[in-house]
Amino acid sequence: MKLYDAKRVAIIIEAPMQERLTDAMEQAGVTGYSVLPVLAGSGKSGQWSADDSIGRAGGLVQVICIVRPEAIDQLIDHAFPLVQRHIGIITIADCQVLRPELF
Amino acid sequence: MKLYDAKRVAIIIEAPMQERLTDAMEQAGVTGYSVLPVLAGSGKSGQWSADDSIGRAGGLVQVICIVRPEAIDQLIDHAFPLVQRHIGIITIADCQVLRPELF
Amino acid sequence: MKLYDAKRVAIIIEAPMQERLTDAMEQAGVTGYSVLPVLAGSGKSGQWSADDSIGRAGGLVQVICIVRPEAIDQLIDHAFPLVQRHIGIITIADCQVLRPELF
Amino acid sequence: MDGFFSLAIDNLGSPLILSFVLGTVAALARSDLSFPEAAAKAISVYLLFAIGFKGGVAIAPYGLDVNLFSALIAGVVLSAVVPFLAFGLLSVMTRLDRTNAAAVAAHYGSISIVTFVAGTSVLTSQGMSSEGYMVAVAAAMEAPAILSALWLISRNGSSRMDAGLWREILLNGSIVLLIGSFLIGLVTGEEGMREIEPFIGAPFKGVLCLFLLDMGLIAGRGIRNSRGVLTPGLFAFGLVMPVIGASLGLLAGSLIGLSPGGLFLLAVLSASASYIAVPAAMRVAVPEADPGIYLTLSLAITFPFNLTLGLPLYLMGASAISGGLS
Amino acid sequence: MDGFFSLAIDNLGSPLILSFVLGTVAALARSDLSFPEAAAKAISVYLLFAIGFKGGVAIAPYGLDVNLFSALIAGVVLSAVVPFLAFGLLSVMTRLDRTNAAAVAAHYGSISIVTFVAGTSVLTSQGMSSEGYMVAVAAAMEAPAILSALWLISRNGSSRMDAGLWREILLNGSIVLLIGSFLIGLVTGEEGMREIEPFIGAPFKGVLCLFLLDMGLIAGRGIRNSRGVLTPGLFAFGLVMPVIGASLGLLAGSLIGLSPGGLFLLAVLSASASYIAVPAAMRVAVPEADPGIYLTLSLAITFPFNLTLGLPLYLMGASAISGGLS
Amino acid sequence: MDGFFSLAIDNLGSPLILSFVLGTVAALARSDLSFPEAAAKAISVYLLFAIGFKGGVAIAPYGLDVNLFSALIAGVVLSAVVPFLAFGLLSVMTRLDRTNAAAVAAHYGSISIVTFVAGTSVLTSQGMSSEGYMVAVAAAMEAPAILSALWLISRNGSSRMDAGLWREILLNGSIVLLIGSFLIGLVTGEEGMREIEPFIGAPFKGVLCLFLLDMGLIAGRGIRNSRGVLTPGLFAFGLVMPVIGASLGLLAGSLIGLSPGGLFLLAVLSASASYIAVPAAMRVAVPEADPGIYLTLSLAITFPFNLTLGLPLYLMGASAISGGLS
Ligand SMILES: Nc1ncnc2c1ncn2[C@@H]1O[C@H](COP(=O)(O)O)[C@@H](O)[C@H]1O
Ligand SMILES: Nc1ncnc2c1ncn2[C@@H]1O[C@H](COP(=O)(O)O)[C@@H](O)[C@H]1O
Ligand SMILES: Nc1ncnc2c1ncn2[C@@H]1O[C@H](COP(=O)(O)O)[C@@H](O)[C@H]1O
Ligand code: NA
Ligand code: NA
Ligand code: NA
Repeated sequence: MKLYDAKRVAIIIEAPMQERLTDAMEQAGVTGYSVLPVLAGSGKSGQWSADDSIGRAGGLVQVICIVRPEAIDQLIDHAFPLVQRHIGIITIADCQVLRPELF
Repeated sequence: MKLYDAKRVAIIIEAPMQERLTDAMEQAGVTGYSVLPVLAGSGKSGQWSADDSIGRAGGLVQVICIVRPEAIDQLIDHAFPLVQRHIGIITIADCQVLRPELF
Repeated sequence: MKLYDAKRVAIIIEAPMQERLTDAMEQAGVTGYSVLPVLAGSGKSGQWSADDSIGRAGGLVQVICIVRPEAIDQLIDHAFPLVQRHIGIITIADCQVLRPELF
Repeated sequence: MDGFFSLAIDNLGSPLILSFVLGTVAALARSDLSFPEAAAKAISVYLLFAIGFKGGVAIAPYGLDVNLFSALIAGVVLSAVVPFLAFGLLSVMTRLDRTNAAAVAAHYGSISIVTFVAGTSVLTSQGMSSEGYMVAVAAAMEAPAILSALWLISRNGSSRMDAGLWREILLNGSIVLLIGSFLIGLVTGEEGMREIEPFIGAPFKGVLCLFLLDMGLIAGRGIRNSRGVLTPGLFAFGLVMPVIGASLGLLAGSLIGLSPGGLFLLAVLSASASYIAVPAAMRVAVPEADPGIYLTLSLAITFPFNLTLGLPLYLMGASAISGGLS
Repeated sequence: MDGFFSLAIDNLGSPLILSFVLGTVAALARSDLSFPEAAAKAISVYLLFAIGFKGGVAIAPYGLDVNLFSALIAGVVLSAVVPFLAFGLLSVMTRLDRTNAAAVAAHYGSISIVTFVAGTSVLTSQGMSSEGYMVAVAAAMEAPAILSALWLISRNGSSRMDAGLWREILLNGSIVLLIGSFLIGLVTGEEGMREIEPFIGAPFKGVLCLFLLDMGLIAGRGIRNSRGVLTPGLFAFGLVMPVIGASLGLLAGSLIGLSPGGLFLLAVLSASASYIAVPAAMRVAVPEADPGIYLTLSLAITFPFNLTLGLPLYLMGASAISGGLS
Repeated sequence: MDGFFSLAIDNLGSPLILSFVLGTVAALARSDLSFPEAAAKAISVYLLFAIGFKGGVAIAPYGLDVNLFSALIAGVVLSAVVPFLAFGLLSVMTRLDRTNAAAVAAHYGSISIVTFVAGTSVLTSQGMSSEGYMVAVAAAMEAPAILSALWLISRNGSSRMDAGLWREILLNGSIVLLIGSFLIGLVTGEEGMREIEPFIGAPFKGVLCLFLLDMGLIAGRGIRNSRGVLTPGLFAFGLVMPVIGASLGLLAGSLIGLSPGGLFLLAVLSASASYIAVPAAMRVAVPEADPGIYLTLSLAITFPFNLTLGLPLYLMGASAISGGLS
């Protein structure tokens, strides 16, 4: 079956920023994304865990988004200003998809 | 340490389809997979969130499966007919593993 | 915007081993990682699901870690002895990041 | 109509409905108030267990009798027939295609157990009793509507059914829990009730408040996301269909001679629309139907309508019919 | 001081505080004892709903009167003013930069609802009553402090505010839930209370024990992770600031003529520091502030202090003032 | 044996056991009924807290005395010795290799707190009392078995132990919670009990029903997945071993002069097999052992056996011995 190239963008960000990020992504023309939970983590600002917090203020989420390769620049341009001041760990990886018409 | 090539297949699908998908994967000879929760998302059919639904009917899961490169065709052949009519976002990416005997 | 090469390491391991693994990763000089929940899975030792277990003994987690390419060997050297006897499915994939100073 | 207004005001002024309204308003105002999915799931297990158990205890002194079976048959028939009516109505009132119309129709044949629970709680407030086996009728009404809808889609519904789907529909968690706890109540009777009453009895209404708060949040978000989905025709259908369903329920119930309370509950079941079991089945069997349509109608239109205005209306109807019959 | 010691020992020997201590000790000893986040979230919805509802029921016979409004204004002023005091104190006692100091200050102007709930439970134990509308005051005190802190950071706080943030702050889940359930209690009154008392009344204290156990776990982990974050100056601030806040609360409360119980609760609110609403707002508006500092101070220092020693101290204060006034 | 049958029927007909059976049947029938993991975790915290607290309150009037210590020692010895017996039995009855046999053995030396809780509830139904400190004994029996098993594996078990594992085993969440709430109960006594009884007392049995429903689901899924794992020898071991354990418990208990109720509970503890603490420790220290074997045996065979037939059997035994002794 024929495979098509695409990009998988994963952004780890503070939970209270989730909606702002996905709004920005929609403005960048992204047609779809999924949000995954993050349980715990560690970084320059120390350790945290979902069980340590009341409310989601302390937590992170991971937003995942499959896009066509040519859409990546626009996505970054829209998302970057927003994540820059925040945790906002953006990774971009190559992947392949079966149904390019979905993206 | 020597690294071996492998493929990482990630399939986002409706929760009620999970068992059918993993059954199909097992028929395709896949030896292992893991299921990850998805909290929320957006796509052509609008937004959804796990907190918006009672029961899992509305939700999605992500099935992840590391396979040897040569197993990928068979996996797709078995999984595709099943996901085709559903949300079924399949991505395939290159990765490397340490213990090829596990897959 | 300029993108920098990095590696995305994902390790699936038994939940009771999580802290030992992240300790080992910190000793390997890793500056950050995130822990994601795993809901269910299947492998040589059969099927399992988070809903099937009381306590986390039966469950798995996925530890994700973005590192600079040159840090990968040290990370593996520290993490491998620990995961070797356990489930410890390690995958390494190429990715790109925007802010290399974070890693 | 005097009775209706006083009943409606009673109902609207109860902590249950006000909690639901609070949730709806919070969601419409885009507050970040939320209730964790796991807790809502746990509470729904609690509610089903409690309602099933109490039903069983209520008929424990009498045992299973023929009335139970006639009520079960009435329920199954209602569940199977209502989708055809709903489908017809949809083709008149809206422009849904065949598949979406059938998927929506399935939801209206099947039931919403929370609406049923709210109904029992209205009965209690009014000091009325009902047949304990109505919970078994509720369980029996979950599935038949799905088969009717699949038949409507392909005139050969079985082509969309695999063995797994049959099992999922018939052994659906809420069916199993309702029937199971009903049987436990039947077996352990008053003695069992005494042991667990402080958990499933006294706090029940308060727990239901929290659950309805969450349902309000979900309904409110549904309303917010309904722009572009809800045409006036669909909206009207979501209000008219439950009244038709309730009328059929009253008819069927009076044919088999239910008590006023039982009559009311059958009307409530028939009026209510599923948002758990049927959506899951549709996801599997009819993935091309748009969940945005059927979930919005069922959760954001019909559920709130039934909860607020429907319940007093159907109670009026049941009283009128029973009065007329007696 | 005799009164203080007996009150403090009463308080420290209650199951509530001992549950908190158990959690703290378990976390400090690095036990893997944990309480699921979803359950803690659900319990906090329960607590807010219960406390709001009871407040509403308590004033249902009297309705909303002018005293409510003077209390609301007192609360808003306290919330807005305390951050300036806290900011000044921090610049004297610590070396925090402007941004971090303002972020910390916001937390102390705002409130901790669990501390408030524990305060009401101390009142009940002492057989004292309080103004039912204090829950509305609690809700009103959540947000103003945030604006003060943003102003401190940029002298033009609005540059950090977008429309979304305004809505998030004002329609924050706990504000909406408190006010909403307060109104429900007000509308349904004693009759509503009777229906759901077995859920929100009798078991309340026990549920609070479990919640405080979890809070203890969180505080204990916070203390463990505070190495390197907590300077002696910060630590001292975390103990001094709540006492200052409480004093202001007592002052404001006696100016508007609250009852001894109400006086105590206003002191508790003013003494307590936020760890839900304000951290979330800071994450969005002041991401460069270090959550390690403000969460540690609020959760691991001030919350335990208030819970154990603060409550009896503030109650003493409130009684003394009321005695003096009467 | 007449006594046994009437006890067994009493037990099997209680809502607790029937809820467990419902869960098991639902899982075997592959219903999608499920109970969220977070809710089950929260309920287990509730159960441990309640049972520990009640134990503490029960002995508050007397304080800690020498009987507590002899009971603790009996418990520790049982926990440490039973694994050797289990290991011997496994090498006779099955073909498990040394590692897997030792891992299984560890589970049988340690305890299942839910079985213990169900035991206390049987006692209450029979109007019998027991030593309040039995919960402390339960906590003391969690860990020793693990050390015995590690010694069996390597004759030098310490090679598998790191500092972290020691801490994890000894400060395991359920140990800390049981002991902690036991101490809270001891300190606050009847007065504390009055405050939180409506939460941890009256609704306890109902909550336990829901928990056992979930345990039934888990056990049922375990049975379903046991094809290929469970040889007849293993299956037989899972039924015989608890009876042997209970006998040892009765022996030890009568040596130290426990009351009939205490005797019964010690037998229950000794008969029960761990499925939380020990599996977690095995995952870390003996990863090469197959969780499929030890979890299936413990959860899907021994737990249901103890719950349904074991409890009445051990109660018979305890009564017989006490009768004989008195
Ligand atoms: N290199 C990394 N890989 C994966 N997650 C990371 C990484 N660095 C940071 N994180 C996540 O981002 C959070 C905040 O990071 P920091 O701002 O560095 O404290 C951490 O607690 C982790 O959850
Ligand atoms: N490009 C994408 N990247 C990641 N997830 C997606 C994407 N498109 C859709 N999804 C997920 O799939 C769900 C259904 O998509 P759709 O069928 O397009 O409405 C969405 O709600 C998302 O959770
Ligand atoms: N190829 C794979 N891809 C993804 N996850 C896997 C794979 N193999 C095993 N796993 C996960 O690791 C767990 C244990 O695997 P095993 O040790 O093979 O039984 C499984 O239950 C899965 O959750
Ligand atoms: Na219906
Ligand atoms: Na304050
Ligand atoms: Na044992």
